[in-house]
Amino acid sequence: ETADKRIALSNNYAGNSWRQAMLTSWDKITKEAVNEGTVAAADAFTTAENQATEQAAQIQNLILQGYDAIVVNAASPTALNGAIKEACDAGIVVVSFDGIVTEPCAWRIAVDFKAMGESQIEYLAKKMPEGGNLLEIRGLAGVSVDDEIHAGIQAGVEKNPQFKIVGSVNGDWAQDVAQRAVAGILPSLPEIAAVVTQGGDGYGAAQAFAAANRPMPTIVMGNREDELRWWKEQKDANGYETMSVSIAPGVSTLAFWVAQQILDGKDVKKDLTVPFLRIDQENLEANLESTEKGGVANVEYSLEDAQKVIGADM
Amino acid sequence: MSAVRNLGSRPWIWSFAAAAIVWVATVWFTGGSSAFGLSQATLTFAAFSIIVGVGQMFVITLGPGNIDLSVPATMTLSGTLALKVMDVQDGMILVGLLVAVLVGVAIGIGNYALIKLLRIPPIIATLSMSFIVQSFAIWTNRGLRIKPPEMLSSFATSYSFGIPNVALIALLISTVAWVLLEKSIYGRWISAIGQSSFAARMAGIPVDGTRFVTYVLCAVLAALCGYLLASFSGGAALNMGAEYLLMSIAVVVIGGTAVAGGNSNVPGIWGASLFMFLVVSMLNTYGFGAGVRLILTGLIIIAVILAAGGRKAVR
Amino acid sequence: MKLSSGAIRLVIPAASLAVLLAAVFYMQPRAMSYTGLNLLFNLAVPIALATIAQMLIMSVNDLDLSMGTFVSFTACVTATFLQSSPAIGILILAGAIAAYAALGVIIHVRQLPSIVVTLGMSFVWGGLAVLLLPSPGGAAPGWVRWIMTAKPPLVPVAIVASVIIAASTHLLVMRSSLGVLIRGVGGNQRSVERAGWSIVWLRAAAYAMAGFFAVLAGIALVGLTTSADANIALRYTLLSIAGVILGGGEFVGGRVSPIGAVIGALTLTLAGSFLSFMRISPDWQIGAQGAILIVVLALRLFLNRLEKREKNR
Amino acid sequence: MNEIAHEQEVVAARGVKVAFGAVRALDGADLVIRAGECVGLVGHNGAGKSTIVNVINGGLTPHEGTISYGGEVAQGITASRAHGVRCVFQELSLCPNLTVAENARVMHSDLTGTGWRKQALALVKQQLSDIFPGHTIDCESVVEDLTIAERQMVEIAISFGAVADRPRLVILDEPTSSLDAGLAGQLMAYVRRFVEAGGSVLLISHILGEILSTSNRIVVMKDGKVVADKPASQFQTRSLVEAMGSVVREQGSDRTARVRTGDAVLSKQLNPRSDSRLEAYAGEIVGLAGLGGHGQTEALLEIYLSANGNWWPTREPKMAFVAGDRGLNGTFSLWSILKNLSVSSLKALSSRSMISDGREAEVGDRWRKRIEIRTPDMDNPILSLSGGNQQKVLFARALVTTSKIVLMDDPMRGVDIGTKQEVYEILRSEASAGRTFIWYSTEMDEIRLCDRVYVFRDGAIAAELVGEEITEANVLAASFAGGVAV
Ligand SMILES: Nc1ncnc2c1ncn2[C@@H]1O[C@H](COP(=O)(O)OP(=O)(O)OP(=O)(O)O)[C@@H](O)[C@H]1O
Ligand SMILES: Nc1ncnc2c1ncn2[C@@H]1O[C@H](COP(=O)(O)OP(=O)(O)OP(=O)(O)O)[C@@H](O)[C@H]1O
Ligand SMILES: O[C@@H]1[C@@H](O)[C@H](O)OC[C@H]1O
Ligand SMILES: [Mg+2]
Ligand SMILES: [Mg+2]
Repeated sequence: ETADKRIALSNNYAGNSWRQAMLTSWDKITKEAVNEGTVAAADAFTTAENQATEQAAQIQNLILQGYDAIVVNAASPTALNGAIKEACDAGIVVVSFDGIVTEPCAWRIAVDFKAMGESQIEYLAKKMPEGGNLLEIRGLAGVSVDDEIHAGIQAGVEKNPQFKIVGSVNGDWAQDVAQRAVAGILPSLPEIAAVVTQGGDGYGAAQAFAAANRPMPTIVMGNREDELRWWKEQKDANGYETMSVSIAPGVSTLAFWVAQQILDGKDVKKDLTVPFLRIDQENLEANLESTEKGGVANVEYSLEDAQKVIGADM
Repeated sequence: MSAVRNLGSRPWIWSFAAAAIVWVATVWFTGGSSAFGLSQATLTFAAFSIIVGVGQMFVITLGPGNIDLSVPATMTLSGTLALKVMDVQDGMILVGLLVAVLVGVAIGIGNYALIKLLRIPPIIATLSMSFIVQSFAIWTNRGLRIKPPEMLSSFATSYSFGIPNVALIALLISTVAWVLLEKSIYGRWISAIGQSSFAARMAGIPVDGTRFVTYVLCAVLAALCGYLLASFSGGAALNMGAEYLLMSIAVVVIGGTAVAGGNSNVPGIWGASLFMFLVVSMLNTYGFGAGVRLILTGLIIIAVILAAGGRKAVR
Repeated sequence: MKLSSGAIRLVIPAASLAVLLAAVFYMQPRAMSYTGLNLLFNLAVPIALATIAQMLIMSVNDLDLSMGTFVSFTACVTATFLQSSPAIGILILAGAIAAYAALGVIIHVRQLPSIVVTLGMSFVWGGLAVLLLPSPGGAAPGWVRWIMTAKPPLVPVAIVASVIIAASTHLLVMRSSLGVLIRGVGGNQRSVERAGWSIVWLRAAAYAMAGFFAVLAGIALVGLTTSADANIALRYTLLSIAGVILGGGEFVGGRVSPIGAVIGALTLTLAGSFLSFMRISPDWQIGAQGAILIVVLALRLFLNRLEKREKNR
Repeated sequence: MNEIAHEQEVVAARGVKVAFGAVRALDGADLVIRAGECVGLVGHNGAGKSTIVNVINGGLTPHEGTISYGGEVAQGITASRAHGVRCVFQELSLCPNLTVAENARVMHSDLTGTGWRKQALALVKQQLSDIFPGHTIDCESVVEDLTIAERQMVEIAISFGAVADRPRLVILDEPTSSLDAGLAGQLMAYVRRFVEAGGSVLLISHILGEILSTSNRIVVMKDGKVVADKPASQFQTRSLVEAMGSVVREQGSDRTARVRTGDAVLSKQLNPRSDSRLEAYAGEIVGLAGLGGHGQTEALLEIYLSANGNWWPTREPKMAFVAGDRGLNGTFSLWSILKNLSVSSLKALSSRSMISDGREAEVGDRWRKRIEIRTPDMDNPILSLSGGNQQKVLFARALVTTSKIVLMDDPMRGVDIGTKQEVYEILRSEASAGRTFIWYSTEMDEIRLCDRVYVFRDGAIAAELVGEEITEANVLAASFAGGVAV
């Protein structure tokens, strides 16, 4: 029984559409849960700057405020460990997702980012067996998600030596930054067969290619609505083919239910994996339909969905 | 005598020289084939740094301690609000522009009110302001990317006579800024205030009024840049201004405007903006990682300031 | 009784800290405990150290815009070299302090604006940090972790550390000869020069001491977080400036107060907690940080008025 | 010079020349101070007194001439301090942010060891009660909390104080300018005791009474040279004033008594405590006289700032200001001569807020000829001009405007005789055309050019002199508080 339990969301960043979608999903699902009396409260807290120190302080405040569980999207997989440990010591359930933490006392809802990177190359290998030149757009330097996706892409390229990464830039998971960086390196690149990305950067890359009047390569997308819509337009116009992959922002709601289940006394494994959300040529239209204008393709979890994930992993 | 005069205008030469060197180094890597494409891309993206840089330059010219850290948040809010108001309709383009300008005016007024009425140092006043503006941007649209009107976005991304339209706008703004600085009374006034605000006051210059107008001008240019950038990149993002905080300051400083105030330099901002884009492209082209890129950027800033020298002691 | 201006300068920071603390206790009574106080304040310890470093730079009328990246860099060194091969780690950190002293010399000799030089250095330190830790990681040396998680009797370590920092830097900056001379440079450089002292040497000393405290900040931070990343302390630049101002320091004139600076750092940390206790809607949480910065700094205006009135009596 | 004289010499400056740009601050001055004497140094404002102090103190290297301490030629602050020279500067030189004891630490490098604070405190306390018995200064307070007089007392006490070596020579540059008569008397008594005990003092003051009563020997400086050096007993107040005063040239004749017309163009109560008003009528040249630093500059600033808004540009500025302190509030050092000249009248030189290059250049040319700015090109940097010529530009800046009132803050510092005559000529013609000038000057010659003069003392108007009443004697008499009967 968790009717008197209070759950907090500690979030380190709210500055892009993915994060806003994540907060919206949280808000929507937890409000229902509170109204139905499943839990007593589910408050969201976001730090002003994307900083581990600020988030650590925030978590310590949440401990003081007596929350029973804290759901964390962490600024750093390791730098919050001190604060997370304090929370565990105070008897608080800590569930991390997306930006997960390494502290053993916490639960982790992880996306296999490495596999996500590798899947891009696998898709490309099937689509263009003869291989070709790749441009890699990376995320924010110094952050672990960037490192993992990159590692996956590298592993994929090693397995498929017909592909060669001829250029790499940091797009910071933002369309405009990616556009700027790609436009700068593009003139000095040879013919590009495909662009591998991390999400939030595909549309910017497409614009840079269009502006430079270069043949449009296969750009792997990252589930943002503008990316999907651009893909749809190209598909209708000239049969453009690609795939899109990213973590669904609604994973915050899964984390919420996991926390609730743990509080409810359920035995839950410390490491859960959620599948990333992949969109292909066939289900593009369906996904575009269900994606909010300007938002991100999303999957929200109900209690039953969550129980399935927990069960499947047992 | 003319040698003495040239001394004052020399610093900006270096930013152009540096930009040229980096351009050659990048083009050379590809055996010359990238010359045209690289130049076009450089002009396009330098344009945005130029627009915010010009605004920041006006503020920095006001003398030590004057700086506007609210540039990124202003860009974000104006882009977000303008695209929301326009709502993809071509007919609303001018209304959107007006909204952007009003956002700039409001933030400029807010900044100077904090500086003047509450005596908060500009560096902290504008930072606090930027937090509030950022929250406002989140509250208005929750980060949803609204597309710009078709006409506006195709204007922002296309070329006239082979030159990117945004670069032409930057040129227009720089020309106006240059005329303001070199030919107008206002330009004389900010330069005088930057050299000594007390002497300016004693020469009959309305110091507060001039400073106020300058902070508003800087915010309006940032807002305009946000409007253009959002139209150019297919929508406003909550973090779209982030890059332009240090960028706006760096292009001013590297461009040869005196940090001690009083001496500003429009051409230098062009040189420095071209250079800042090219240096990243070059390091990307040569395959350097983020760490080396940062270190080189820092060393270059220090090298330029060392070469340009401090303000020489005057008799 | 007539209060000295130094005392008045401490009254408002101390009072605002007290008010804020009372409000927090009222909203959350369980903060009023050993663990509660430690949770509220332990992350203020590295901020206090960084604020002291910034204060030393400001005491000679300069400003350091690289404080945040420098602390990040030293945190990365602490989590890597200092942990795995202490000798090399100490060498690197000593080199970083020497680099600070050299900056002081260059800024003085070439008459450069400290703002631009340190802006450039912020890129350099940031780049070095990214090279050192391309992705988050490393580990706190055992002894650092031990110090930062110690459980002294009666008073939590966060309070003990704050008091030690305040007391020792008070001795260093307000009581020692060197501290007097450094503040003298900020107050009236010409008369210090006329009395036969070398200003270059004094500025170098101030910068070196700032570097030393910034290094301590990095080490303390890693002790709390257990690991580091290249962006870990970026916000310390502005926090440290705000902390000095909040603690009654001024941008020019050598008017600084180490005790005030520590109180300022504690206040800023507490202000953040205060906001999260207030349950502001997520949309406005960022804006509220700006608002509280404005409110607290606007107190300065009030403080100055009060001080002037006190003087004109 | 014989051996014995050398032994007795504490400091000797011989044939010293110092120039600041075009200003010859010291022009071959000799000054010898021997053990056990108090030398009084007097001279008009700008005579070079403070400059020779700086030379003796080691802070300034003379371009020509030698400095010796105890017969040994040496240079620099360290050398002079090593020979026991201490200095109380004209402008206060304590660190305002430090406490009294901490300032003593800065001044005395031999105050070392862990107990320095106690030692410093004892030292200052002891010295303060020696010099100013009955004082109430709290030595643990910060200097900025003290009154001006208290700061002056502290600085004096610190300079006379000794840790290891007693000071051999203490230089006091206008030490009583902010002390009341009682404190000044205590200080003078102490100086006599100090000298009797074998120390030396160099005393600079505009208060001739204390110079005559305290010093053994009086040195008079004028225009960077020593013009008299005699035992104090050979001077009377009147002869001293005569020795100081500059040559009275035939003039004053061309000053025609002006007829006041209409209402005052300016009427301002300067000090809330006194009801005397400063008034000026169209076409008048009003002088502000008195000793330097007695509130004349402040009065001008107050008049100017209260008339000129800080937010809105004024179409027709009522007043223009000519700065005296060029570096602080006059020239814009990054600009050309032309821009410096035109900055106050840009409105008139522009159409639709755009400055017309042609009109600006034309005005520049006109004024270059009219006041003979010696430059080949008005576009040269202002700093390429000599000081005198820079000052002419500042003059022209005010005269170019259409302002009816021109405020002048002792603007002739460092201006040579020829130029001065030219400027006086322009002033007269502008005044007869109806402009009003309010002119603070430290030079008697200039004061005599005025139609009416307000003499300032302690920040307030002490006397108003009209027409023939404007004489050096009357001005001096009004300048010295309770002072010298002339
Ligand atoms: N640093 C400087 N730069 C330029 N000119 C200077 C400087 N210092 C002094 N002068 C000029 O040198 C001359 C002598 O100045 P000094 O200060 O020695 O006069 P003084 O006799 O002490 O006058 P007062 O009685 O007003 O103190 C003056 O004309 C002054 O303007
Ligand atoms: N820094 C400089 N750069 C270029 N030219 C200079 C510089 N300083 C002085 N000059 C030139 O040298 C000339 C002589 O300078 P100086 O200062 O001796 O003038 P001056 O004849 O004494 O003038 P005044 O009598 O008006 O003071 C000046 O007219 C000026 O044109
Ligand atoms: O947290 C990340 C989000 O901020 C980014 O935009 O997309 C990938 C996510 O993992
Ligand atoms: Mg001359
Ligand atoms: Mg003097």
